[in-house]
Amino acid sequence: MTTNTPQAAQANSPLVKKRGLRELLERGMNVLFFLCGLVAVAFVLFITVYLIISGLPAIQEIGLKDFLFGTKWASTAKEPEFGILPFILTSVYGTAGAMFFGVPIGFLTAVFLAKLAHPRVAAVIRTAVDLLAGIPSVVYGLIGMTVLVPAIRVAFGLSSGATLFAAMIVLAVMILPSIISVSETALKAVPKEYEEASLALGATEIETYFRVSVPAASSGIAAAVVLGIGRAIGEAMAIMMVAGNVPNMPSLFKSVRFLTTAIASEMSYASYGSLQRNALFSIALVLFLFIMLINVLLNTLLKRKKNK
Amino acid sequence: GCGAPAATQSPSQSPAGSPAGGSAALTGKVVTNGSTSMEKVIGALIEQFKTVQPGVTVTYDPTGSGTGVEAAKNGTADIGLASRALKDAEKDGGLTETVIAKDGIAIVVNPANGVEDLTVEQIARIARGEIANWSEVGGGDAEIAFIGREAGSGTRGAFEEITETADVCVYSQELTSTGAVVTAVATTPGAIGYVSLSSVDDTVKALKVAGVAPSEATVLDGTYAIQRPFVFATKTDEPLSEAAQAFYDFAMDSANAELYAAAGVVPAAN
Amino acid sequence: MDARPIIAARDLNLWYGAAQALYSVDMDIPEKQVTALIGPSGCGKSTFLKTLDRMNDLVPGIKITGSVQYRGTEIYDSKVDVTWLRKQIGMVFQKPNPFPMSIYDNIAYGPRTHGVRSKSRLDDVVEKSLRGAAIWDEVKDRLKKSALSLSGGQQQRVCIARALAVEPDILLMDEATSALDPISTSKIEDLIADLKKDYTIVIVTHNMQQATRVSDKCAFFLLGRLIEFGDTTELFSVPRDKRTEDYITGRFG
Amino acid sequence: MDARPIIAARDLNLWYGAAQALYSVDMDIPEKQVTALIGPSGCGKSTFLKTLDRMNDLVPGIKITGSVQYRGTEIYDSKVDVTWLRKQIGMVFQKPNPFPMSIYDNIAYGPRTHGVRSKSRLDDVVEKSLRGAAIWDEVKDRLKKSALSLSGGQQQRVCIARALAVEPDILLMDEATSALDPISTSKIEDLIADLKKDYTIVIVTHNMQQATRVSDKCAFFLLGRLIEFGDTTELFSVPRDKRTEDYITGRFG
Amino acid sequence: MQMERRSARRVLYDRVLRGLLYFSAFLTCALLVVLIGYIFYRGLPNVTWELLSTEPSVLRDVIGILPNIINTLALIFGTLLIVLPLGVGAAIYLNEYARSRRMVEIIEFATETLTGIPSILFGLVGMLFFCQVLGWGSSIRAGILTLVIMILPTIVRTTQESLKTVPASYREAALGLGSGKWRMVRTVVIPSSIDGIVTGCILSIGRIVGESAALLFTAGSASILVGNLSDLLGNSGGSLTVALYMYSMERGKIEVGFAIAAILMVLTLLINLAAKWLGKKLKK
Ligand SMILES: Nc1ncnc2c1ncn2[C@@H]1O[C@H](COP(=O)(O)OP(=O)(O)OP(=O)(O)O)[C@@H](O)[C@H]1O
Ligand SMILES: Nc1ncnc2c1ncn2[C@@H]1O[C@H](COP(=O)(O)OP(=O)(O)OP(=O)(O)O)[C@@H](O)[C@H]1O
Ligand SMILES: [Mg+2]
Ligand SMILES: [Mg+2]
Ligand SMILES: O=P([O-])([O-])[O-]
Repeated sequence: MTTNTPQAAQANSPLVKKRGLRELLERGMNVLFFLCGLVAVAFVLFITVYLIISGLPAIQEIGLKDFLFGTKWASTAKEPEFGILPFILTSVYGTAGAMFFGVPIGFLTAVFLAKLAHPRVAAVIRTAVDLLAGIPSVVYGLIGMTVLVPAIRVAFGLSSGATLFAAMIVLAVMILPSIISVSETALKAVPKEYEEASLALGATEIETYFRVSVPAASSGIAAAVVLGIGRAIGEAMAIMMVAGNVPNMPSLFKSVRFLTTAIASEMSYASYGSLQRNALFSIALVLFLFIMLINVLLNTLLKRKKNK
Repeated sequence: GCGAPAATQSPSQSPAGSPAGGSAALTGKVVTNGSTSMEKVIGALIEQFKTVQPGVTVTYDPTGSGTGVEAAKNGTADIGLASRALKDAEKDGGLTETVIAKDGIAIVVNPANGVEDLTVEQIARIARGEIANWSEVGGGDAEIAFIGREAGSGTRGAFEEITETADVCVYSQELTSTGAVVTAVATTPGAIGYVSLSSVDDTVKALKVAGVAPSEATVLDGTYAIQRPFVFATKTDEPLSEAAQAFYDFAMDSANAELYAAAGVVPAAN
Repeated sequence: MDARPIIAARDLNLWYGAAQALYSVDMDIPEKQVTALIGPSGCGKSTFLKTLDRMNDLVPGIKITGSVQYRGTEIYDSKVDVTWLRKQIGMVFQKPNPFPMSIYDNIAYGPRTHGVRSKSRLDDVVEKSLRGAAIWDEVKDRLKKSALSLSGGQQQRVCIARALAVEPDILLMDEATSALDPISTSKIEDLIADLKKDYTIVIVTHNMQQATRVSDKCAFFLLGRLIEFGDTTELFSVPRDKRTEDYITGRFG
Repeated sequence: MDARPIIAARDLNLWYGAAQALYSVDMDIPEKQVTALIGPSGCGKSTFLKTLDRMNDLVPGIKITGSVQYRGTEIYDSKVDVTWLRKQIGMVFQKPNPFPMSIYDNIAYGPRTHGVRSKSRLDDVVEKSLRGAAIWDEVKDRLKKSALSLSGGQQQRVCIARALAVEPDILLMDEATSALDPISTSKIEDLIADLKKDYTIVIVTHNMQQATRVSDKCAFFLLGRLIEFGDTTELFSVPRDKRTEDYITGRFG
Repeated sequence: MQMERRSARRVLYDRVLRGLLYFSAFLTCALLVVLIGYIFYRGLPNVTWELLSTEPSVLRDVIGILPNIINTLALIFGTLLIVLPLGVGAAIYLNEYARSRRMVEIIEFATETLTGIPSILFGLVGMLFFCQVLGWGSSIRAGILTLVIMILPTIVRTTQESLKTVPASYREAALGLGSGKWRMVRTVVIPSSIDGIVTGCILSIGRIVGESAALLFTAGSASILVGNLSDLLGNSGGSLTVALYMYSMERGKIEVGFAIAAILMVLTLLINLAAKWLGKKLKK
């Protein structure tokens, strides 16, 4: 704000500031809140910097190529090998599998809730979905371990049911709530006019929902899927309880280890300063980069939706 | 044993002959940290110690042997707990090991399994994946699922060393804890796994090894082949705090042997 | 009046929940003419229009009694396939509502829905409909562009083209020009005059001038009742009902 | 005109970002009189009003040049304490906006802000202000009730009382009656007539009748410019400017 | 005249998709019902007063989760105590004070990023920094600080949302009376958005109760009763969820695991109901 009146000092005017204390308080609170705001930024920087600092040494020592594309992880062998390709692929496959099962069901449930369901039925299901989202991940792990894993062993005649497949199912269930609620929000935001137009052309309700409403909500639904991917790739404890944890190259009915579980399962045992431990930090760094990538994707999707 | 040295002397000499807890009431805090296999032993020790030294709080954090040793080294724990002998590098790094007990590593199978007895060689071949079906060792026709612990586990280290299968084991699952192995074996008919003897319960069946059933006595006299030490790791050139020393002495006191027995392991002190 | 009405409503009553919105409406809509519905806001024009292609079916708690016949068939008969009815009776809405797709896909939506798959037939239909809606020249070079990129008036004509593409018999338009600028409005009025050669058209309008300009027949609604219905010129020059007169001379509404 | 204006604006220009909203406004507001600001929507009345107590400070990207003096002090001087200024110059808004607290707390809010803590003094201020705003009798039995439970007209008088409670010198009212029913409006007009004994009052109004009824001076704004300013009776009977005449006779706006 | 019928193909399309919609919704619900039913079926019989009210003992061979309940409470209170002022403060900055659009964008980007980071990474960084660099070892205070980082975005977001619903006219009125900004925020803005802040707290409690990976590495997993607050904060202590993991994985006590799971389900249910109820109140 500018003022172009170079007034003489109005020392005696009652308007001239005299409440130093109050002014100070105002300034102080402003700074205080600003600092609160900065804290979030500081946290992100802190985590990023920390992960990079602790993740880089092992990568340097092992070599980026051997680290990322090595197919064997034997961290405590006499001649240790630190290839994390199995973990990367497992995370990718596991997430893809979770999407394969979770997205159709989540998406269809969302369409049902947003369009077809009686409001009261929808409210009940929505409560159920929220509850599903609130269940701690170890509870999913517990049930996976005691029910799903034996069931898979029997159903597929395996020697052990702790497999990539089991992890996919658990992840699929865990991402279901986010997919449902984000897609439902997107579907509900579709203007009613689109649907009216379609119905007036002689399309049935179902045709209208799938040919008009869903395409119109597509970026929101895509955001739901990306969010699900983020969730799935970051989950650790639940899949640690069902995936068997062997650092195999992934295969549907083999025991596998994810990026997250690789960190979680060896961290306690790796001795300090050892290459093994540092390599675990490097895995964390890789995971972090994955997540950042997904976040950027998610943000662009959500922004695009807003701009529409 | 697996070449573990006998119990070394406590780094700072305790007053000769004074029974643990017999001295004046202490106050303070003792932090222990490490092996998950030692949970029962340490739990028992801590509980009993509380009754003789109520002023001292002893905490135990089951983070795994590696972390425990590290915690002792950098001082975040008074006593590090390892279910394996310390490595030379660790000793050179300023740590002293004290074996407090010996633990058998039980080879466990599903109770439904007809096999009762395996030789070390058979176990090793199963671990290496050379034997893949129970019928090859006298059981029914079922695929073998070999379930073990994750890299870095004291239990795994000892098992692979004794069976000479280091780096060549073909696992069907690598679980992060003793309990998980027990559960997996209990719920998988074709499974075989190894766990601390102290953790064996009636949901699984412990096999004889070369005709010897695992028990306190067979571990003690060495006839049960697969066993490893439970170790306290302490700083070599820094004395323990008074409270920690009291706990240390208490753990080493042969008068407390029955605590170890209750936890299913063999005290080193006798 | 004409020999045979294409739509005949008899003793039509309609309730939204407990509130009655139409009271015993009788109306014969003649074929290939433009019928205008006028009346003050909330009098039930839109409601009546929607009963003609059963768009009201979607409203929860609605109740309808009486009869509406389309070419002699009772449309509220449970045997009637609504999608078929709506194909016969197209609708254009107040706010232009093209789908968020390309212009081409907008027009092709209806034919595709009704089973047309062949690319060449779709191409034909799209061109014919856009020409019919007098917008072909303006959009022919950007059929693959999003329909949302067009101006309001263009969007509305695309919506009309979209309605034409399913080859309806009747076209209902609910204040189809009220959201548009005067130039777009006059284009659409011209279009209506043109379309009535092939289609029966029913429009709702707030604009008395528009009603006189484009319609052959005119119906005046008040508080859910059909007050007067007849030739537009007659209704505006010698209204039979006092209320009609008051309304068209701007004394209320 | 009166001897000494309580507020004097000189060559006041104001920009919202790039758009200029006030152009070189000069105005002297006389003490203990009612000054009305009139003009078509968007002409800058509210903007001008807000410059008087620096409520515009909150708008991002605003730029102000020129001078506004309150009792001889330049209010845009950086040394001026805005909170003190706003205590001197109270403001009542178009929509009644009592805080979601009790009536008592609403009135006591200002005094408390300015350091009054004593219960008995607060009680006095509350009663005095509510009496001043001619609403004491209606609310005296439910001072602890939420102010939101009152009717719109009552809420607006509570807002006026709240403004009075800090003992301002000037009262600014931006269309303070436009959200109210006629009865509430006339109550507040009476109140204004009453208040001008003790306060200088500036009102913005769309209602020409109201301006003639309550104001002594009247200012006509158009497109950000002050077109005419003078005695209300004069301005309405013999407007000097053609545009003023057009506006007050309802020829535009 | 003849009314045509829809083609068989369209009828099929309609039926199949409609069927899929109902099936999916049914599956989602069935999943929940079966999950909850199974947990209660296996867990509730094992929830005993003894379990809830004792400390575990190897010598007496009993298992109790009282320490874990206390640890969970300590984690909840400790975290909220720190994160509430921070988060509410940040939201107030974003909504009331921030003048630079750029700064707002940066902070919002940061909170969004924090939302997306998996908890195991929080656990890792928390362990590295609080437990090792600061030398606290596994301790509840390390867990609390890690949770603070994790929960911050939740509080910021919910608070911001409810600040946005506070009418601008309240702010104008307060400022018009000569109130300073801070006084306006304190007396008018915060009280009007208290519902949102409380909702944020409830959501956070849900998150804390359900967290495992981040806590396992930072707060540890011990289950002992301690005498005073500083021991409580300074010692390793497992929350209920961590205890669930430890009992079912480390110790193979599946029954205890299910008992805790049943307790957690009840808690989750209550938390959800509370959040819903408040959410409704907020809308009014
Ligand atoms: N979906 C609905 N549910 C309940 N009442 C409705 C609904 N749609 C319309 N109404 C009511 O029915 C009456 C007639 O409404 P209608 O929309 O048909 O009026 P209209 O003549 O088209 O008015 P306008 O000129 O404003 O479009 C009105 O009182 C309206 O409030
Ligand atoms: N915060 C703002 N940011 C940008 N432009 C604004 C802002 N407030 C007002 N304007 C613009 O400044 C001009 C004057 O607005 P102002 O509100 O002062 O008009 P007014 O005379 O009070 O109108 P009304 O009678 O409708 O209240 C208008 O063109 C308006 O769009
Ligand atoms: Mg209408
Ligand atoms: Mg205004
Ligand atoms: O947990 P461990 O005892 O096997 O290290």
